[in-house]
Amino acid sequence: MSVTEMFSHIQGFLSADQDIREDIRKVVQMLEQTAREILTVLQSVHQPSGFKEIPSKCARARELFCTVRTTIADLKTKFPMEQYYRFHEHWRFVLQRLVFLATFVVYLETEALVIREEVAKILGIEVVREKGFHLDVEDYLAGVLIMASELSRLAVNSVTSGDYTRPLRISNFINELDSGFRLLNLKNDPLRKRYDGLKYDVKKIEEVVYDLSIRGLTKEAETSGGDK
Amino acid sequence: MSVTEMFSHIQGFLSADQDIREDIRKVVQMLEQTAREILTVLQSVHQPSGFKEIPSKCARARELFCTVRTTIADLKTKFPMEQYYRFHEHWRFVLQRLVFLATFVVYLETEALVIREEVAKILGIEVVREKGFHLDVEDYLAGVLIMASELSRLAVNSVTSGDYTRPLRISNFINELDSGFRLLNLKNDPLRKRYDGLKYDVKKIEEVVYDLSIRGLTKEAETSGGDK
Amino acid sequence: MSVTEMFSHIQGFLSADQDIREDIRKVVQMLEQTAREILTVLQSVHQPSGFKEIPSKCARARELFCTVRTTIADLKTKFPMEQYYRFHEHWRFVLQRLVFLATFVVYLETEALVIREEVAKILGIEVVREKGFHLDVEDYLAGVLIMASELSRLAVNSVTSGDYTRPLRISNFINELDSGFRLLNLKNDPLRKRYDGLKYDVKKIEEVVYDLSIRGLTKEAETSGGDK
Amino acid sequence: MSVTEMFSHIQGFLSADQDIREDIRKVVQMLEQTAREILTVLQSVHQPSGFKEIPSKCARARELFCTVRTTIADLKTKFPMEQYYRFHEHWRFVLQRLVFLATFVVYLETEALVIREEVAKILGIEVVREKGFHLDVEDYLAGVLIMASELSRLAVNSVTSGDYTRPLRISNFINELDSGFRLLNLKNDPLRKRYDGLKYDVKKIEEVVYDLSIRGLTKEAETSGGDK
Amino acid sequence: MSVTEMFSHIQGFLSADQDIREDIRKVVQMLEQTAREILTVLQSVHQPSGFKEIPSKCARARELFCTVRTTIADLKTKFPMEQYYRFHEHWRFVLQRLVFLATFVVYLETEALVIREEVAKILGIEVVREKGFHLDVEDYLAGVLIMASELSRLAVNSVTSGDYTRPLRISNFINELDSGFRLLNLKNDPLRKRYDGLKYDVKKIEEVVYDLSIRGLTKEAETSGGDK
Amino acid sequence: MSVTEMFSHIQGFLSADQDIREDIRKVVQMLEQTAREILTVLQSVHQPSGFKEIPSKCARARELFCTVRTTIADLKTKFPMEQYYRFHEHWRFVLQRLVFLATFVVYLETEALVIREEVAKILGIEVVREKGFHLDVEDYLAGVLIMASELSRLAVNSVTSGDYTRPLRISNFINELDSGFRLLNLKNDPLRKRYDGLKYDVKKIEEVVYDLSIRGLTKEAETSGGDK
Amino acid sequence: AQDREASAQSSSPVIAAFKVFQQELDTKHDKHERLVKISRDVTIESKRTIFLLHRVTSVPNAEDILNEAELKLDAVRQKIGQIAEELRGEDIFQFHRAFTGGIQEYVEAASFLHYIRHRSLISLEEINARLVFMKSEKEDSEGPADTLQPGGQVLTFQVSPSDYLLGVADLTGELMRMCISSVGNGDIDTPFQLSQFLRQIHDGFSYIGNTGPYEVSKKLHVLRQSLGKVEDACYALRVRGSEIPKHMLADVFSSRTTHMEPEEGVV
Amino acid sequence: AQDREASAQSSSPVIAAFKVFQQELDTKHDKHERLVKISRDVTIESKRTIFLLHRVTSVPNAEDILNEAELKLDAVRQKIGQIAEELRGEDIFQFHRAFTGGIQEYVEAASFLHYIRHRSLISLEEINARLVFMKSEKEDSEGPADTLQPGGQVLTFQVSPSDYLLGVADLTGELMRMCISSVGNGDIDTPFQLSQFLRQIHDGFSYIGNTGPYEVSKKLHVLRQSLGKVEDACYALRVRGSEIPKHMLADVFSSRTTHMEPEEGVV
Ligand SMILES: [Mn+2]
Ligand SMILES: [Mn+2]
Repeated sequence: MSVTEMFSHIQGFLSADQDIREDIRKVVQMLEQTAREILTVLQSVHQPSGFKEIPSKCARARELFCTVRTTIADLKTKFPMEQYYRFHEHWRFVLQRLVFLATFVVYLETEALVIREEVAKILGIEVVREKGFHLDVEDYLAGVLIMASELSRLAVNSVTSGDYTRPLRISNFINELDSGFRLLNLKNDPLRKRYDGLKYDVKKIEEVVYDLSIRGLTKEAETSGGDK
Repeated sequence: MSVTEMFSHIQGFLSADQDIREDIRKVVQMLEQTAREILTVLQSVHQPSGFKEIPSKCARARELFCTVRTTIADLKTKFPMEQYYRFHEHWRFVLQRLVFLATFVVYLETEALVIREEVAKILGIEVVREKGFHLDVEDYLAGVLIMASELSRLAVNSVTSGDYTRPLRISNFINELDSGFRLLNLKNDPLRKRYDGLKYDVKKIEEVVYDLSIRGLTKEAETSGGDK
Repeated sequence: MSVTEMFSHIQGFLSADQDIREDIRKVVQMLEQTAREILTVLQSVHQPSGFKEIPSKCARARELFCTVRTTIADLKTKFPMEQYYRFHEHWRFVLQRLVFLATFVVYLETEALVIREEVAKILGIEVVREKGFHLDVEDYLAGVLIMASELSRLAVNSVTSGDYTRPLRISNFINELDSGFRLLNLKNDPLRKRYDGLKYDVKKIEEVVYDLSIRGLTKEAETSGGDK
Repeated sequence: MSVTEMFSHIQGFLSADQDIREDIRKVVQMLEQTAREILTVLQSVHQPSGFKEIPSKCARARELFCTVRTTIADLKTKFPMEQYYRFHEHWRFVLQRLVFLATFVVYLETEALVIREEVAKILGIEVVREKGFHLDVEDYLAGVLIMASELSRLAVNSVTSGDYTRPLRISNFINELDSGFRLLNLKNDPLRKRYDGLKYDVKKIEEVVYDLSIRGLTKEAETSGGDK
Repeated sequence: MSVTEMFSHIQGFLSADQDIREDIRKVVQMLEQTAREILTVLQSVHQPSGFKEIPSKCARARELFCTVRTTIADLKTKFPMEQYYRFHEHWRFVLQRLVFLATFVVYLETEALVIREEVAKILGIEVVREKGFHLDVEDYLAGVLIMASELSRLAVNSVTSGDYTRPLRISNFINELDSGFRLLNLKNDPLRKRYDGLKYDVKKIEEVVYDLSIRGLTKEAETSGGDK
Repeated sequence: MSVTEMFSHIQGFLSADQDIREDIRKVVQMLEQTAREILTVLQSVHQPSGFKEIPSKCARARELFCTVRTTIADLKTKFPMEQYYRFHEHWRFVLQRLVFLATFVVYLETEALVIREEVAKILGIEVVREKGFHLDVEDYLAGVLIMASELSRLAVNSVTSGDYTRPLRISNFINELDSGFRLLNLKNDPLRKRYDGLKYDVKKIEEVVYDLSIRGLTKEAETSGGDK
Repeated sequence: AQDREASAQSSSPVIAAFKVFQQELDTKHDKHERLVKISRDVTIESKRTIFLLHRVTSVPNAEDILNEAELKLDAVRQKIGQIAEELRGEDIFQFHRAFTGGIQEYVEAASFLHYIRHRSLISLEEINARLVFMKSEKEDSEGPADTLQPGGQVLTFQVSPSDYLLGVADLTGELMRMCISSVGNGDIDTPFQLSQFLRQIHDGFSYIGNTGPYEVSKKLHVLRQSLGKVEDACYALRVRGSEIPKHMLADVFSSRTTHMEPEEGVV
Repeated sequence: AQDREASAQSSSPVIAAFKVFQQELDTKHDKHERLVKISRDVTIESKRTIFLLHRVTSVPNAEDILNEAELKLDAVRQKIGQIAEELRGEDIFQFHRAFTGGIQEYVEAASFLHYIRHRSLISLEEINARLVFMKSEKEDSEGPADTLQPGGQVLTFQVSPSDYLLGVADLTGELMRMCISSVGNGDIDTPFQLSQFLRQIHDGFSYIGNTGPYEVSKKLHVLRQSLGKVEDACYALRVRGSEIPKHMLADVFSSRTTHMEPEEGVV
């Protein structure tokens, strides 16, 4: 085989790789579009009028997750599954956003942390790497941290909307999350950085609870009977 | 044609180009000067005493926009219009500043988002590219985002000045803007980056509204008869 | 017009722009591919055996320039011509490479500097800006400078291949080029930088001629009857 | 004159120049040392206990400025005065720090902006270039901007120390400064960049005032009788 | 004096400074133009036919130096002379080029190193700093080093032109220069770097002389009677 | 111990360190001065007339090495010996130059490679680290490589001076050196880079020998009896 | 021809000398590699200790965590002992670049633990006092070290002032994180304590200024940011606390804890 | 309060889930660290092999050196076997960053040896063919690999096309060094051969252009410089050779060798 032939041969590999990446990029763009739509649906919970509509908004989001599953199913066909990490960078960002949206929907529905298995199911993917397109621990955790930040905003806006019990529940939830994260030996830089942000969310929510406490608004909430 | 002749010929092209750029630079400097003056006029709204003077300040800014129109009219004469994008970099920065100032004036006057057509009219330029010196979509959006950031500052200073209703109105306005931007599929790097900043403005304003809510200052505002 | 309508409207503009850029990028990639093929064809002149094949290689390159013209013709259809400079960055790099290849082919064929008009014809584009997709002066000059650097390599390899007259002809040609460039008052940074490299090419070729002179090889060439 | 003589002669010039620079460097190091000591003295105003001690700390800083004047007097002897700009780079940095420290001391004493003439007097130097070692406008402005940033920190720490009136006074002062700077047509890059930072200081202090306002702490301060 | 007054006052200083710099830049551009013309005149000595024309080319260059003197005389009027080093950066580059051209002309005429006093006279400036616009030692040395590099090129091209004695004379001259520079204790970074380049020029010229020696071409030159 | 005390304590360490470095720098400057003088003495061997003077020049250099030894003895007193590598950077450069000069002197005297022990003795330092100020292997090798490059220049200039046997002896010497270096596993970047340069020296000298061979000048030398 | 090379290699003093150089260079390089690897381990384990220590703000049994951290650091010290072993008889600055990263991270971890225990800055001397290692006899025992254990030998490692400073500079980042967590956990004393302590360190570093090593000046900017965050946190506590009388403040925070307890079983 | 935390830790599903995450993350991190260390070893030993191979131009017994290099590379391949072992069942791209440096250096060394032996470019397939390892049984033998050795298990390592390209790009630097040495040793064929070969690789890389990975484009500049140096060397050989008839050229160079021999004993 001459040098020229060898380079043509290698060029074959490279072109194939580029084609795959091009295909992946297109599907990922569709995922991003859907993710943005889900976000727009869920953003309305921050509006004063938004709290009553939580169930309907969550239902709407759940519908959009069908589209997500279809698109991801399409994505899976674009590359050999054992090379997941070869192309990981392409969908890592949107996958974390989708984890955030999924965990946020479930939180709004049940006020509990949805486990990785459940998120994977919502996205139509696996948990165990060997089984196929899967949800990485890091990506799951990153998505959870984005949600934590969204919850700190929700705590603030709950008060604006006159719901004084929700911040306390959020506070407990976030504290538990924080304890969980403290167990981890994070070395991975971007996740570590995101986790550092969690402290600010904890702090922000704590401040909201404090503001309610000193005004006796937490007790008021208790006595007036929680809406949940 | 000898090589020497050819290069002499080429030198003609290069000189012409450099002369045009020199001319443009001078006019752009004048635009920057006027923009700075308008900004100084409008900055006073952040002062405690500034709210009553909004109408007069806006009127003064409107006058200065006459100068802007004259200067831009001058700018248009400096280069062939179909080469707008050849020299775009020279005025892009100041144009975005001027859009910010125009949208800010109109917001102060009407508390509404001024459309691109209207901004173009204030600046004495076109919207449709084919018609001449025009206002690019990206530049319009960039200016709007600068205004959003100024509004978050205004929300803060409104409270300091004892105006407790304005932050709520700003909050609604900014939320609407945010939804609008979420419709856009931004690729363009600098604009995308600016838009990412909008999130912080939204959050900041929500926190101001929260602070008013938890202290019952929003109701106070309502009962004391809203000025709007 | 509501904010939402306005932003939907704007999204139309942005999408159109992004589509154009996507289209341009694809065509530019094809141009790059062809340019690389032409380069591979012409690189063979540096091989010992390559000199005899110059005519056939040039002919082959000329054929590939047909493809270039077709592709550029396609490129022209992708955007409104008056927005040439809006999208200039996308094809500037490959256009300079193509200019280099065209000037190199013509040099190999005729040992003369091909003027801008002729290069434009080879590429199937205009010289006068107003007439459509054109060849910018700066891009033409940049391409010429890339060729100068290739010629200094050719002078070296000519000697290795036993051709002792070519370096002298190259030396004269390059000196003429250098004088031409000295007529220009270059401001433009990247072009200026490239031009500074020309000095080294001039020096390098002078040293080749020196090596031949001191060994009496230039005379030998003369007496043995120049091939030109 | 032989080449050797000529170069020996030149070595004389170069040695003289190097000796001057060496001398300057040594004196500048001493200035930096004193500047750091003044800074350490003044930093204590950020401590909770520091406010009562402002007068004594300022007095101590004033003493150290005697050392500064002596050292600068020494510096002046190290080079011919008309070559100020030849060696400017050596002391520019420390001079700006000293301006900052001087303006900060005076601000702590009188809560007013000290003019260039006065700063020059504190440092024992001139204002008018022709008169000798002087304080350049740019260096004065740079020092003032460093102080602005220190004041934003002071506003925050004042509140922590329970002083609720100081931030309002700082806010007014900083706003005045900002208006002043807006009058300037800054070209000079490093100064321009520093000035862009002022915006953040303004915003930061406004938020402190906001926090106090919304809690009615500004009024409290007023009624309890300001200490000023 | 109010803050506003103070800043208006300062703006005066800043504007004056910017105007001066603008004026200087324009004159410096003219100097660069003339320098480029002188260079073009002198470059012809590298051409085979160029040696006989040295006297006439030098005469032509001398004429152009009249223009240089006039332009520098103009430059001197643009700023107060004691601020030479404040604006030094603006003309440093072109001044070094001019020194190179002056020393090269004199070398071509006399084959000797022209001293700083003489260069200063050719440029119509001073040597002693106190007397006005002067020629800095560093700038003089930088110009001399540029010439050394030009001489190494000249040595090469002399051989090509069949002049076998010139390289020897150049070699002696360059060796003397090198010894001279070794007397200097260079600290100054850019000059030091340039000086490091001299080593390569020395070596290059030695190799030319070697090439002549080993072929017995130096003796030939001697016996055939030096042209000098 | 308070934090302040602790930092004062550490500052003590740092000041001491800086003082040491300052002292070292001064002595190193003296070493550099002497090294430059030795170089000037030895440079004369490249001159046509220089060969006969080799013995006297070497003697003169040897005298100057006395100064070197005295200065290094002084250097040793400036820091605790077991911290050699703490300050190594300060003298590394000059030490390598001195090794070069020492090996060059000995080469000129004996045409042999002087071993590290001997160089150390000439410089008045140790070979074994534990014994005190010593000569690092890397520094020794770096110095040797500088000499190799000087020898390639000497080979060229020998021919110019009509000495046709010296290049052959240099060639053998350099080849042996090269074989030695090939035994080393160099990882250390700067030394590796220098060693790569040796190949060019080998090549250069080989070319000289070649030039002599094809002209039968090596035999001539043999028969005419070497001058050594 | 083969014997030519062979003989050349054996007979030539140049070749003989270079064979010695080869050994010397390889030995040095190998040692450098080993030190780099140990240093990486020191870094990783120190980082894990720091992570563990951050849990101290959220759990009631702080002492358990401190003990666990102490154990982890003992293991790190064993690694540093290996470094000291490698450096025995060497000029430590010759290999400084190989292990400085690990040592800085150890200083960060050790000083963090020390701060949590004692609310003070560990001194360089205290750091170094823990880096004394016993070495059971091997080869020749060089000189009569005052041995506590017969046949043993004392080996020390000295952290350089620069490495100490760089470790302490990084510590400030961890202190900032701790401050923010404390606020989140309703601890109102720690933030004020931390802000005082951080300010002292900050003032210390600005006192040193640019007279220290270059890397220190580079870290000053991050230090200043950390201080800013801590000052902002204290400010926020004060501003919010201003809304009610001081004596009620503690109650509010402690009530939070009690308020939470019943729910915990549910989750 | 202590039991509160304790109970929370044990009962909470969140905490339980995070304990699983902790293990997963630590495992991954530890594996990454181990791979980094092996990769460093691969790099060092490959570099040493390259250094050894450069001696081939100066000694007569080239075959000895080639064999020694082959042995060294066998050791390197054992290390790569350890990498393969670590990657068994993993997605290798997950840890690619950890070992890419070592693999590139191995490709450089192996292709250098191959060029010296065969004067041709080793292919990616040939590289990979040598990276097949036998593993004596341990744990469960996953699937019936077609074993040559009963109870053994086949393990392969696949160099990626990018790593191959990057290694070959670096090879060009070594080829340039070899060319310059050859000239210095009076070898007139090797430089011309090398220049042809390097030109082919250069043309190959320019054919690939910017369609390859980013790092390749970055190395193109150095490659071009190396080619320039080799072309200059060939030019110099030709120019000098031009002064005498071609058939005499070889004599001149070979005479050099004979000329040297007598002196060698003396030195
Ligand atoms: Mn840390
Ligand atoms: Mn390599």
